Amino acid sequence: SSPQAGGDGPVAGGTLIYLEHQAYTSLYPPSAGFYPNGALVNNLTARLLHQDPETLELEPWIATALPEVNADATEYTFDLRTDVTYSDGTPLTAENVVANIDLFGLGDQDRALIVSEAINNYERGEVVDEDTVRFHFSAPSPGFGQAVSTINSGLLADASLELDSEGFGPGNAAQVIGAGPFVVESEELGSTIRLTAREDYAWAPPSASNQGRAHLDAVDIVIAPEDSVRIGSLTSGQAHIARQVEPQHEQQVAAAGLEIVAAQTNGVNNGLSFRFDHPLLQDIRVRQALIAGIDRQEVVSSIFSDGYPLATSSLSQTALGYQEQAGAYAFDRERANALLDEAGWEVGADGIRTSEGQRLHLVVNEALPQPRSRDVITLVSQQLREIGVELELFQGDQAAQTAASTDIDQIQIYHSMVGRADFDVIKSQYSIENRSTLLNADESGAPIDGELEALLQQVASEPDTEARAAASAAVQAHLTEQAYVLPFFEEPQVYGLQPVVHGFETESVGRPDLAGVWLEG
Amino acid sequence: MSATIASLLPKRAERSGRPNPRATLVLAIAVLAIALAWAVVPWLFTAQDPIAGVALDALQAPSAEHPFGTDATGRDLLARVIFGAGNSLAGAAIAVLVGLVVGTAIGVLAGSTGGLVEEALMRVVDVLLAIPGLLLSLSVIVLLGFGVTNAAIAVGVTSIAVFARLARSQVVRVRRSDYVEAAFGSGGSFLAVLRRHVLPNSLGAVLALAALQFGSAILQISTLGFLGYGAPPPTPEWGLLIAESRDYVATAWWLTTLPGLVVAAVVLSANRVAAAVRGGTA
Amino acid sequence: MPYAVRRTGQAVLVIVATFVLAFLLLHALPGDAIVARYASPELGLTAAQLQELREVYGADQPIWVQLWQSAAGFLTGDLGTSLQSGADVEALIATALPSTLALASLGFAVAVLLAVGIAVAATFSGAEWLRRAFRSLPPLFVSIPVFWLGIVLLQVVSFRLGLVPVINANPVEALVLPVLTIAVPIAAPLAQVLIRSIDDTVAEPFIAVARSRGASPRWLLSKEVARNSLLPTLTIAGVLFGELIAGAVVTETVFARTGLGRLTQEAVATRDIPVLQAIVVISAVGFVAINLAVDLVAPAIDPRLRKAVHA
Amino acid sequence: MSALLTIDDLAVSYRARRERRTVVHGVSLELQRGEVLALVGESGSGKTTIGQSIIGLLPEGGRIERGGVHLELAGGPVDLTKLAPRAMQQLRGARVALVPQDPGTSLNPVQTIGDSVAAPLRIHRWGTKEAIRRRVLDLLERVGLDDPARRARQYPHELSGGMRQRALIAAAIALEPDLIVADEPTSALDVTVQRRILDLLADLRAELGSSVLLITHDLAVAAERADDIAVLRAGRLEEHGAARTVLREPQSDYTAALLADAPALSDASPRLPRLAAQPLVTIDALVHDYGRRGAGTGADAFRAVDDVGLQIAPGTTHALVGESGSGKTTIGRALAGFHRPSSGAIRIGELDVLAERGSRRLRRAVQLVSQNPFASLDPRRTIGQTIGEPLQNLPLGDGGVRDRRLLAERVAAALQQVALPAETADRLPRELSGGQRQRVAIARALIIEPQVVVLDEAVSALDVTVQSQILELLERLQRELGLTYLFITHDLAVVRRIADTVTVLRRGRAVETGTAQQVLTSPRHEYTQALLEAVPAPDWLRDARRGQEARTSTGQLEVA
Ligand SMILES: Nc1ncnc2c1ncn2[C@@H]1O[C@H](COP(=O)(O)OP(=O)(O)OP(=O)(O)O)[C@@H](O)[C@H]1O
Ligand SMILES: Nc1ncnc2c1ncn2[C@@H]1O[C@H](COP(=O)(O)OP(=O)(O)OP(=O)(O)O)[C@@H](O)[C@H]1O
Ligand SMILES: [Mg+2]
Ligand SMILES: [Mg+2]
Repeated sequence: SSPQAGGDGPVAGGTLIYLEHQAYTSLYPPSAGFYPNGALVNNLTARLLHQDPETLELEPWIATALPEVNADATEYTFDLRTDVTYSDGTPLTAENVVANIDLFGLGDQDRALIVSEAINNYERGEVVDEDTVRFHFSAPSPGFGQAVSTINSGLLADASLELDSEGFGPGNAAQVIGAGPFVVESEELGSTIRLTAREDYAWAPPSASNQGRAHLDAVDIVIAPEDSVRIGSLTSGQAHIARQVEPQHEQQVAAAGLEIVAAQTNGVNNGLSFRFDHPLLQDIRVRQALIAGIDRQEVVSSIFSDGYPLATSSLSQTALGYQEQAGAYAFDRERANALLDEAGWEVGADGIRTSEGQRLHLVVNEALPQPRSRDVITLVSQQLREIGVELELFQGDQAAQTAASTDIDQIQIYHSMVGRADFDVIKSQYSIENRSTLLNADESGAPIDGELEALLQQVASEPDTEARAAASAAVQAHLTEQAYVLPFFEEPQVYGLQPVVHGFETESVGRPDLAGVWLEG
Repeated sequence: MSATIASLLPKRAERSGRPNPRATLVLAIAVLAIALAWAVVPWLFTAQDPIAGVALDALQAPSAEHPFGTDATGRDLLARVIFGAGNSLAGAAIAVLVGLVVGTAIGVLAGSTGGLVEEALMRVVDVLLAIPGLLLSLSVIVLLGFGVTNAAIAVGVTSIAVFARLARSQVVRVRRSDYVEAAFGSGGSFLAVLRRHVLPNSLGAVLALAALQFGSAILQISTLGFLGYGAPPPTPEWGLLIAESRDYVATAWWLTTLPGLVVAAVVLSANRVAAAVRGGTA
Repeated sequence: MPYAVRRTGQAVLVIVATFVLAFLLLHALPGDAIVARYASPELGLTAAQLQELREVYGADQPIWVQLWQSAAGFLTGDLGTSLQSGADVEALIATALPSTLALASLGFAVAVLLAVGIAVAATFSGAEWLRRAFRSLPPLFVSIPVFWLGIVLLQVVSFRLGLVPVINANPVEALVLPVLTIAVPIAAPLAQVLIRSIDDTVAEPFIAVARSRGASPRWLLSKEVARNSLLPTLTIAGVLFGELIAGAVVTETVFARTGLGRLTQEAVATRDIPVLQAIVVISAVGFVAINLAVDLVAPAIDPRLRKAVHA
Repeated sequence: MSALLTIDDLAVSYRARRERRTVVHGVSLELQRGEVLALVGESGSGKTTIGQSIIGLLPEGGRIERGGVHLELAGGPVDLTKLAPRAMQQLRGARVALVPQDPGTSLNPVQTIGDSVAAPLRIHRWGTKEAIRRRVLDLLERVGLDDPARRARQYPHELSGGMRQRALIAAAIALEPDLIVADEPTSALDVTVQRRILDLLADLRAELGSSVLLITHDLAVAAERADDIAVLRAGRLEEHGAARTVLREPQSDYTAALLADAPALSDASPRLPRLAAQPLVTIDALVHDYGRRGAGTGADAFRAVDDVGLQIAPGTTHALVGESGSGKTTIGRALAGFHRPSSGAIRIGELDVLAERGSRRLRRAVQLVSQNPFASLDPRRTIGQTIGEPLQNLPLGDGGVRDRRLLAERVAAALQQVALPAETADRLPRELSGGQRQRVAIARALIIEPQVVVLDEAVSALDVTVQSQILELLERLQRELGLTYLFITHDLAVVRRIADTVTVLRRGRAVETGTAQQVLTSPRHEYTQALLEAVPAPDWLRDARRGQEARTSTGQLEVA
């Protein structure tokens, strides 16, 4: 996805200035889902496997080959490279790998370290010999191969594994020691982190264009939360790369002669989850009406750009397990009105429908990390008003939004997305064990829609790929059939690049890979 | 410096073309009146919908059809400014009222009772001053919940201390005056003197401050909007209009500039009126 | 001496009261840092796990116990750990404070220069229209939102004209625009008070007397007016300290600077109470100290106050 | 030889609201070298304006319409009104100097006395730093300040009014100017201090050969000190001539009336004491300490009134005289029940004032009228509201009035009593003149029909003519209503006119008490004598008074 390298090939040296939207919050790999965390972890750590961002195929990295997996996918055996060292000089050993995956798979409550959402059914790790490790699972865990390729499984030196939640927090970045192409040199709390290339890095994944040390000498990751500042600095040449170029700025960036890279995130699409257990949403006709009453085309074309394709399923087209849901989200205002009429919702004096004294009033969160969530909701609420539904945007800062997000009385419609290039991603989004955006659990913690939960578990535990794809398709069909979700678009990670930047790539969910980047001139 | 023989030197010749100071006051009152009219009967001033936009018309520069241009979702900006007057002025009014009522009550109580009560109250005021205003208002919003009214109250809370201080100093000044002494001397009770003399003569400066605070309240509310604690969209609100459209400073100048000018005009007018109030009561 | 002692006692009392009030206020806020940090559905933790985390952080103890522990911590110089990032609050403050101090003190200095410039021009410049123009500057400055000023300055000065970089700027360059941004809203009220107190001073009989001795405007300004107008200005300068912090929040956000302001905003957004508590106490100490200093310095400027101090 | 200063058809106007108002209408004056010209006239007649025109310091909005101010300098006469600002600046302080009215506000409060005195020297680059320092000490010594080195280091607030005025004079004469404009140089000072300041000015004038334009509202001062007198009325010159001629044979009726109203110039003898009955007011061993709380004696404790006793017969006027700070107000306020003295007893008839403090009975027995008529009226309330207020405060059964119509009637009656037109009731204090305001204050005190009225410097702020009217009013009311007055004043001339009995206070102690006649004509205490001596009066008047004294002392002998 990088421009042609002017013939001369990569140039070594230089300091890249990379603008980030927010400061990182933790470098504990299972927390790397947060983009600013992930951008760092991805460049600081190596993983057992590597996933090709284009094909989503796995390939060896620290492991010498793809793992041996037993038939029901409850045992994974990896053969490890023996030439890898961490940046503090300690060797990457089998014991160390087991210690890593044990921590990520089991978490550590005492140190406030969570379990990685990528690893399911983990039981234990085993050092088979000095360059072989094996992992055992209590139930099939077919996603584990992909899991150890993600940033959530970035391998850390023994010293770093001792850290507690605080130790992974801001201010301590230099203590987080990986075996990736970059090392943290210095950190200015909340404003800048300087990464330097690791001179002896020589274990890049086979498909990487740059097999040796990173071309760049250093990377300055500078926090610039204000959009206009980030874009202004980028277009005025004060920085080389800016993450999160919002659609409204794309034109400005392009007009300044810069390149825009929209990296697909290969996961669950940006969209709405209807929390069907709420009294107002229990009737499927209401949910269907909401879907029919929203003109996604208008949302996408007026607020977003070409980099944001209209969603055709709850999963992105490039996600594993994608199954098109043709015609599921058609805009048809008449049908929407008819459905609501049928469900007994009558239009009141102020244009909002009521039934048995209840107003059809729903609250949706603001997806703070997602692009232009406010504008999307504003437009959608305008559209829904046309069919007599009142949609309110939940007011609150990050903490308030987070606190309300799991409370069905406060938020009935949840706006979100999740990126992960594995079949499991759909489970991450909807399972009651994970993000549970539909809030499909009753008070006792049992699933309300048992069928959905069972299908999700199947995705995560069906040992063979085809069966997983089928299970994923079944989930998507079920979501469509029950009118649980309305996906808007396939959300990319959008970067703006100065023309002098070459070789910029992202990993499978859009985190930057800086090892191959070089600066012209 | 030889040319700057200014106000301190005698004026031998009357300088002509001196604008009448009343003219600016009239202008200021006119601006406030228009803003008030927008707040009360916005539909008389625009036929456009402030909430619903035509998505295809997004980000149009000012034109005959859209004198202030359109915003990112194709809404007419002028309509949003006009309809926003209601929210903004009401917000500012609430903010000022909170500060005025609570602050003045504290200040008058402290100033008129004196002694231990005064000491205690003024220390409370010091504490209020010692907590940074923005932090205080953010906490109040989080505490009360988000929304236009709560943001306004939060801004008002931060001005309580200032009002209290001013009210107290005014009351103390008036209390020392000969006419208050004379009123006591003619048999007036504490409350009667407070009502007849102390309050009317103290509140002039306080009201001037209120007019001044009115302008700054609009700005503070907009700062809260900037930090993400303002009115919920799609509510048109001036501060929010500026705050939300800051991403377009480089590409669509009108989005921040025109509402900004409206706010500046209103704030300036409020200041001018405040000066007149002060002048009239000093 | 008793005056200074009493005044200092009051100051300490205010700080203690601020500490307690802030503590209670912050703990009354809905949503705690544990929720803010760990309850996000993205992390998928169960309610039981959250409860355990609460216990780990001591967030489940009665508020009085927490207040006591926090107060004891403050007294021993231990400000606790940030619930959001897990970093030591002392460390957070230690990195944030110098940058904010530089911004605030420079901003204040520039504001004073600006204010003095405006006030002098508004009272002493030649043409009446010029004086009027300068007189209308403070209300104009007051009506500009700080964040807007910052963004426009950035767009014009840095992005369009390319005069000063904001990203990877050297420490001096990095301060130019933020200082200007924070100075303008502080300069406005300062200038207003200064103009007023110059006006008041100029109306005093002793100015007419000085003029009757043949004093030139420059003499009047430097020898007669300046010191007399200083005190009211100094007094509100103390009050403006709070503005400085609000200005820092906005300025640091716009210019992507580290500092107490940014820290404040992030801590509020994540209900990071230990951090907020520390910020409140630091700014209360700052506020109280500045006002105490103003009170103690005032007699040096105005000899009439000396008696009161020693009395 | 031509005059040093010639004012020729001077007209000055001020900008008021929309139009310009001329306040000096073509005044022509002459001042000879080395002489004193007194400019007299009532408040607002344009005295200050003329003085400001001379030194070129009209306030903003003021403008010279026509005429000239010619000053005879070494190089010939210059018209000060036509001079370039720079040139004028150079003249000010050097050739023309000002001695201002109020020494309290005329010195920069944050500058040392030394710096203030040095200012003209520094401005006009008189000499080296050291030379200036020595010159300042010299000047301070010359104006009679003790320990000049210490005084030079002190700040204005550390000096008394008289000392400050001396410092201001030192600054004015620093460059030995040809002309000194002294605008009411002593009106803010006590008589004894006034005398010393005027003496100083006279000495310096003689020494330096400067001319003095003495602006004053006090005819007696003019009479005593001036060679020539110019009488001003509403911006026009009424009379201009040698002092003796103007005073003895006034050409205009206005001057004659002014002379008649000036108590200081009247040679009428003090009132004869009226028959002493049982006293109505008895003050006994009154002590008042300020700054002392509870038992402990604070460092700032200060005895303002020290064992003062006096008695006032019903229907008479007792004058309390003494210099500033002697405790007059403190006693008056104690009598009116405004504060509790440290010890002593005060009775009004059967009423124990100290026990009744704050009660309605006391309010109905005694009322206070204070010095500043403007400050004692609420600027936001109409005259009617102000006068009616005491009636609203009283309980209904006890003289209180709530009915609006009735209230209006009572207010109208009260206004009539103090000779104000009924429509005054709807006006605000700022719409009245000083004399009218003082009448309002008196009406408010009288409306609840008190027995005793404490008048604290009730006429001190007023012009002689107005003062005379108010005094007349007070006398009439006393006759009609049988009021008893405690009349506080620092002006012995007023005492001469109105008092039956007098107490002279000095530093909180009553140094002398007795009938007005006795105290004023044959004072026993030397302080009283000094006080009397200090009252300005031309020599011929002093002679006339001496005659009186002789007569009364023989009269007393007859009684005894
Ligand atoms: N700055 C001014 N602007 C407008 N009118 C003024 C100003 N100063 C004085 N006047 C008016 O000019 C007239 C003369 O005032 P001036 O001060 O010369 O009187 P005066 O004789 O000195 O009175 P006083 O004895 O009270 O000092 C008065 O009517 C006064 O109201
Ligand atoms: N509230 C007070 N606290 C302390 N000292 C006071 C107070 N009021 C008056 N004094 C002092 O008491 C003394 C007598 O004051 P008082 O006002 O009675 O004098 P006065 O004779 O009325 O003087 P004047 O002629 O200046 O009005 C003065 O030295 C004064 O400084
Ligand atoms: Mg005068
Ligand atoms: Mg007195």
